Amino acid sequence: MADLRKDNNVKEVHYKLTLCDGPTCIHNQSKQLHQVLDAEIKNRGVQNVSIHLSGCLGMCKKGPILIVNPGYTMYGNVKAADIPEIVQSHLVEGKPVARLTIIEDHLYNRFFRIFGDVDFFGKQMRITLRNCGIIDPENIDDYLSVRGYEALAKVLTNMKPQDVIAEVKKSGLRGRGGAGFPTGLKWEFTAKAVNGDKYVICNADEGDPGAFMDRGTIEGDPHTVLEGMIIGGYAIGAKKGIVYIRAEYPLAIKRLEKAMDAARQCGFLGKNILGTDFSFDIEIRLGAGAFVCGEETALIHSIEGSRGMPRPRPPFPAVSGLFGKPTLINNVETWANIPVVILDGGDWFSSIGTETSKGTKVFALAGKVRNTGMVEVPMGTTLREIVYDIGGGIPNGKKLKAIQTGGPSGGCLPEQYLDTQIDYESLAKAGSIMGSGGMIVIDEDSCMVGLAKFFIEFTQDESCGKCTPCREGTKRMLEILTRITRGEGRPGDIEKLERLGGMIKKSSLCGLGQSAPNPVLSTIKNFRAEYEEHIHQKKCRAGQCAAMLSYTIGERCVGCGACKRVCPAGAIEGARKEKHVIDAAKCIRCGQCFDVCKFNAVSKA
Amino acid sequence: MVTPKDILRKKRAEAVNRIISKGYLSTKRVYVGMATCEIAAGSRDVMEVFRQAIANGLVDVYLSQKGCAGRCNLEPTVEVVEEGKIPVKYGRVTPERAREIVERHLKKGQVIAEWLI
Amino acid sequence: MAEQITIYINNKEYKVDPGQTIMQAADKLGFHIPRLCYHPKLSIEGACRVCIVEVEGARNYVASCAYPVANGMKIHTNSQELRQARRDIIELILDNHPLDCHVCERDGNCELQRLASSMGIRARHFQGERKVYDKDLSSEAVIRDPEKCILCGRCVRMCSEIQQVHNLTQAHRGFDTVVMPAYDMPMGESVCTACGQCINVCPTAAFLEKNYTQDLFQKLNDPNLIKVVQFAPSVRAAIGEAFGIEPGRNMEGELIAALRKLGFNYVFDTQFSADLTIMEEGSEFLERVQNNGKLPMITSCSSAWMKCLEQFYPDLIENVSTCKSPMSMQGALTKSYFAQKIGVDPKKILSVAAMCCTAKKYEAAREELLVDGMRGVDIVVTTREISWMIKSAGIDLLHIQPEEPDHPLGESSGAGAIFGVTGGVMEAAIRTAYELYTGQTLIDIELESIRGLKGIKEGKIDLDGKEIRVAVAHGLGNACKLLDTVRKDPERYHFIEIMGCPGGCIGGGGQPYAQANSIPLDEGALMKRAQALYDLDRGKTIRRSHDNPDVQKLYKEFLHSPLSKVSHKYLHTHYKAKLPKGIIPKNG
Amino acid sequence: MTQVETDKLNELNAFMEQAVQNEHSDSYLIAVLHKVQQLYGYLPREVMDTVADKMQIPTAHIWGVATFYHYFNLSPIGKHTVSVCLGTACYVKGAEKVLDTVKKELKITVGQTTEDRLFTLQEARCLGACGIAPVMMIDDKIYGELDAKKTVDIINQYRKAEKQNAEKQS
Repeated sequence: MADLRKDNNVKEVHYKLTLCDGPTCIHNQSKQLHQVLDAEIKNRGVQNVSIHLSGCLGMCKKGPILIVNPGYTMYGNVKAADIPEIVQSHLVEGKPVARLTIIEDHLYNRFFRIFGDVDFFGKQMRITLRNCGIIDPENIDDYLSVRGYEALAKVLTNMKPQDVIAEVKKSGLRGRGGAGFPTGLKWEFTAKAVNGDKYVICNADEGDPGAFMDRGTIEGDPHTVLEGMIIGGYAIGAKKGIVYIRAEYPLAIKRLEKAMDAARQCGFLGKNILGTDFSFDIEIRLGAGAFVCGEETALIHSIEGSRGMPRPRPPFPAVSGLFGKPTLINNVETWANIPVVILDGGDWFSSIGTETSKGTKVFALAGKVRNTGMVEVPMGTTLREIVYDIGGGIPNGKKLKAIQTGGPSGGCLPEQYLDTQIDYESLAKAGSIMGSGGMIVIDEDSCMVGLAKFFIEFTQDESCGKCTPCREGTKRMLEILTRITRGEGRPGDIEKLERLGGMIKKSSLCGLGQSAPNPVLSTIKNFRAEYEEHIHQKKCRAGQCAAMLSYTIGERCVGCGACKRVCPAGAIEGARKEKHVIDAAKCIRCGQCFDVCKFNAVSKA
Repeated sequence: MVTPKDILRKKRAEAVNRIISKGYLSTKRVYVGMATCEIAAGSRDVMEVFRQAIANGLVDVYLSQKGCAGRCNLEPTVEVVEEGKIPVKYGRVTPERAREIVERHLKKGQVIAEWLI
Repeated sequence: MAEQITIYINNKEYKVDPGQTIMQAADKLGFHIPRLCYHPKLSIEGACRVCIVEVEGARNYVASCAYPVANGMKIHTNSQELRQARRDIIELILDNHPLDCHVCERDGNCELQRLASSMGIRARHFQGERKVYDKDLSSEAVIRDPEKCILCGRCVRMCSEIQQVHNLTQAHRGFDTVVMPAYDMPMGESVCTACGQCINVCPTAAFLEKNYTQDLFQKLNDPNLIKVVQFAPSVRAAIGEAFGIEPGRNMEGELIAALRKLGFNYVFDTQFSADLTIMEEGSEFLERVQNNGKLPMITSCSSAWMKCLEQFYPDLIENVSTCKSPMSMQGALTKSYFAQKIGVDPKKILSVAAMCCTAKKYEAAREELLVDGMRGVDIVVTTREISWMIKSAGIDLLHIQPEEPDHPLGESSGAGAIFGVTGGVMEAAIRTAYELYTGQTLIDIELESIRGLKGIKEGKIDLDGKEIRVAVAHGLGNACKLLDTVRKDPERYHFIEIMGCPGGCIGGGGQPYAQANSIPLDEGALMKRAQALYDLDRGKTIRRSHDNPDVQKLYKEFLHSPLSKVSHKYLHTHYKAKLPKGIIPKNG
Repeated sequence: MTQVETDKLNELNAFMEQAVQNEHSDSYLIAVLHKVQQLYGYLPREVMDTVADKMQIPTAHIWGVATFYHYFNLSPIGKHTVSVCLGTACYVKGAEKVLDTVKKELKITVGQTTEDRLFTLQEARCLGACGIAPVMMIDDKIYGELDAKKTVDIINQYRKAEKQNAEKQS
């Protein structure tokens, strides 16, 4: 075993140690531990080891906690005296100290196979995604082996519906669909409503461009969503659940169907669940390509077989929802948290996160960042930690310009907000929103006016057309933004955008309209200068607005003719092996010459 | 009285047995990412390589699929967990790479370090 | 009644009843919050956002048409910021609306125009792309002009909720939303019953009747034609509103005089053939009762209802009376009996009908109603069209000397007058049928149980010991409900009256547009129109159709007796199932 | 009616018969339309009439629903569906250029079908392949890390395959 590294033909194993730096662990001398560990490693001359500090890992009773990766070996109740043994045996000889390791009983992180991928996973905490990428999502046995349906069994064995609701309330869990309404309260309202049948709905109509958390969750761990819904049905007294999912997610649908069949066979769904007199079944309903159906009243209309148009609230779905009956709607991520809340307890759950936002949040990290993907972090993690520590920073030596959260309903936060914590209130205060979890990193190559236009184009396209402000207003905003990006902006356009945006925000019927102007208003707020440059100087500093670009060929040109061949407008002249020239009048600014030139001779400005 | 918890305990024991009977206790376990994003990046073909290898006589290997762990830009991913050794995760696995992993890692026990995440 | 709650509007305290919306509460307190998509008879849409108000504590403005009052609620209806938002909303609607008010048919009658004016919109800030669509002129009766549509959805709700025809829908979405029939098929080929209620509730000119006024003006100038006009009972009860007077004044004499001034040679009254209808229909009913004919018998006067029958209830065609509508009877007689009387070739007669109805335009063109290959009525104009013609010709309707209709198709009984109100046909029929059956005169002729605006009304009459159960429905939605009962329980009624429009003909699709500050199809206004006709009935010495001397003369000279062969040729017809098939959803 | 057509109709009718037996059967309209599209590739008018009759839902309502949801095709589509992803991740990495290239190459805009009925162009909102953005999907296959040239090459592959197919058959 000592020669494990050689055996494995690994150049060098780089050990990454994570030391819990939560308040309780600090109280238990984790700081001192850090020093001892550091000293011991230096002492023994162990190479390729780095020590990281993490936020509270939620295992305070067994703190201080030390995790060694690769391998995710977890040591608990670590004392200074244990350090030399751990360093020698584990880091030098490659043999974990079995005596000191702990197997945690918490649902999350138990089978967390991060292996060597510590940079990416080190700061993450996986509750929603606890089984994603771990178990075979198409095999209920895998789910059962990771304590699947244990929360349901617990609820049915010794919890009354009101106990379940109390636990959810205690957890401080808030709706992960974007608005952040306290989940427990929503459950309580629906439980109290009396009007015959009740329904439980899982909103899986994830439609933000660039967001795929729900898809990932269902594809990776469909049973956890079902288990959450069954528990919800028990808590509010519903017999029927519906998963409303985008038709564009065929694999997720297939896995969900498979999971439902398996759950039915095992007696977790259907009549007399686990031998009790509680009966509950779930049905899948497909969306058909309408973003607005993520709004709960529109979603209800869509399930009812109508055009997915929202209606004014009140009455809220908790009182009058699907088919006019009390209806509990939560999104995929919210439901996936429920089994954890039940098994690990509301108290534990609420120990994670910030004062007002508890637990974790899943983000779809994308855009100009090295590591794109699905990440889950405790509330309170900063944007900087996500972008730089987890995301690995901006590739190609470019500078960060902004972070966009909340998709078409959210806002763009510039660099100075990098230390903003992820929680509902802080993000709102900074001028964006939590949203459902899209997080797009934007570098200096992106034009903020263009980005605002992109989002408005999206909402305009997805507007249901029911209410005037959204239907007509976003159209006018798009027209103004379009002319600005075409270099035809007029003085006063920014003010018009602000006026329309403000009105649409306050006057629209549903959340889609009310948040549609956010990307525009937040880019105006944070990047007003870029707008002004477009309008007054006809200049796009990111070089993205084609109409304002001019392409020229510089001295590096060797006359290879590649640009001439590719130019669709025939705008490039030049003899072979001589410097070529672009005729600005003919140029349609498609940028193909720029892309094709191997000598960086074409420049755009 | 039999409680729901009791029923579940029994079901779990059965589930674990079923997993084991499928060869979970093999020395090597291979997990191929099979979410939409992984499939888009080509994981179906990768899975097929491992399936073929087992069909063609590769023994003592337990093959399973998994959902997306979130490593989008490095997909498809393949994890190899080997009894008594440090488990590894390969990124951007192509069918060619998968064949190499079969030959070198699964058959000869050599970890291909440069493809690790 | 629950205890009153306290609300504050614009910082003043008020006590109001709970369980109502902000708009309802404000209306009673004298705050008229501007509105557009709201209509009291239709479901709450909350779409136009014109009626937004500020509620302290709410993150955004709320639609007062939908938001309930709560104790302690502080509401602002007129803050500066709110005014601007409301104005911007109207401006946005205008920016996607043709700028042709001065050549628009609804100029001066347009709710959008009124709103824009009262909001003080004097500049246009956000003009851009405007929707461009062709007008749909395919229907005989109803024109659809999507360019004028502001997507308030009233027509769609009217068509599905009140009329239950479900012909209109919003199709596509967002900026591209258009109101249209299924598959964007032409109105003329759709299940549209031509009732025209979409026109009544449209705030702009997105729905209009097919206008025949120019055609008519031209023909009125043709010296080779004998110009004959008839006018429906409820035209006289409503046309005054188009001239700015309160609903409820009977303008019969003035209208006759104005029609003559327009150039008509003969002015007849459709009430005459209403009496005639009673003779035929009453006899038909008695015959069915006596000879075990198909019952319940259902009236056939309403042209929208007839199209509804053919498409939605083809199984009940046998139940419907074979009588043509009064208008078509009158038309057929104009070109036969009357033509013979004055000794002219019927082809030289221009037969015009001024109707409260748009569907009558469709009816007049029906092949089933041709006699000897000739249309009974050549041109149908609505109350709106005729009032415009009167104005256009410079005739002062309000100060004109009233005149009497011409003979032989002008005299009418009070029974003919009440045809225009829901329940009226039934009431008139009973007055006559009772006497025909029992040989005795019915003393108490005003049947209260089938008067009023209740959707479905029921009554019982004792015919010599035989109990006759009758039912009355107005508005096609109510009709559908009633007919569904009939399908389930065919024995329940003997005689049924159905009118396609809410309130009967007085609420017809061709009646004057709602005046400023009033609501289309307002119940109060409908009741006043109804009262005008009831008063007309009461003021007549002849109140039973069979007592009408001109009718008696007609039978003597031409028809011989009700249901005779001649009657059948001119006054009766048959209907058959029609495509596209109409579907009424199970839940209504 | 050919056997294939009859089979399609039978399958659809069986699906609807099951749907109408459920409580709130109207609510299965979207599911039924999905079925129609699965069988016919789009929503033919006559089939929508059949649906209206069988489900007892007014045609106008069906039309309203069919036109509201972008997933439903109202006219026949081409042999291959090209969906260019316009999710944010793809947008930031140049999806617009990919879309423009496809438009230019196929000479159609979004929602249209080429004259030879070989391609229908659609936009997609995130295909879930953000890691290899920008991407497009042709039928079920995803192509990633696209630029103008690669995009054209891929389209040409399909054209070539079609040509070879045609030659083989003739």
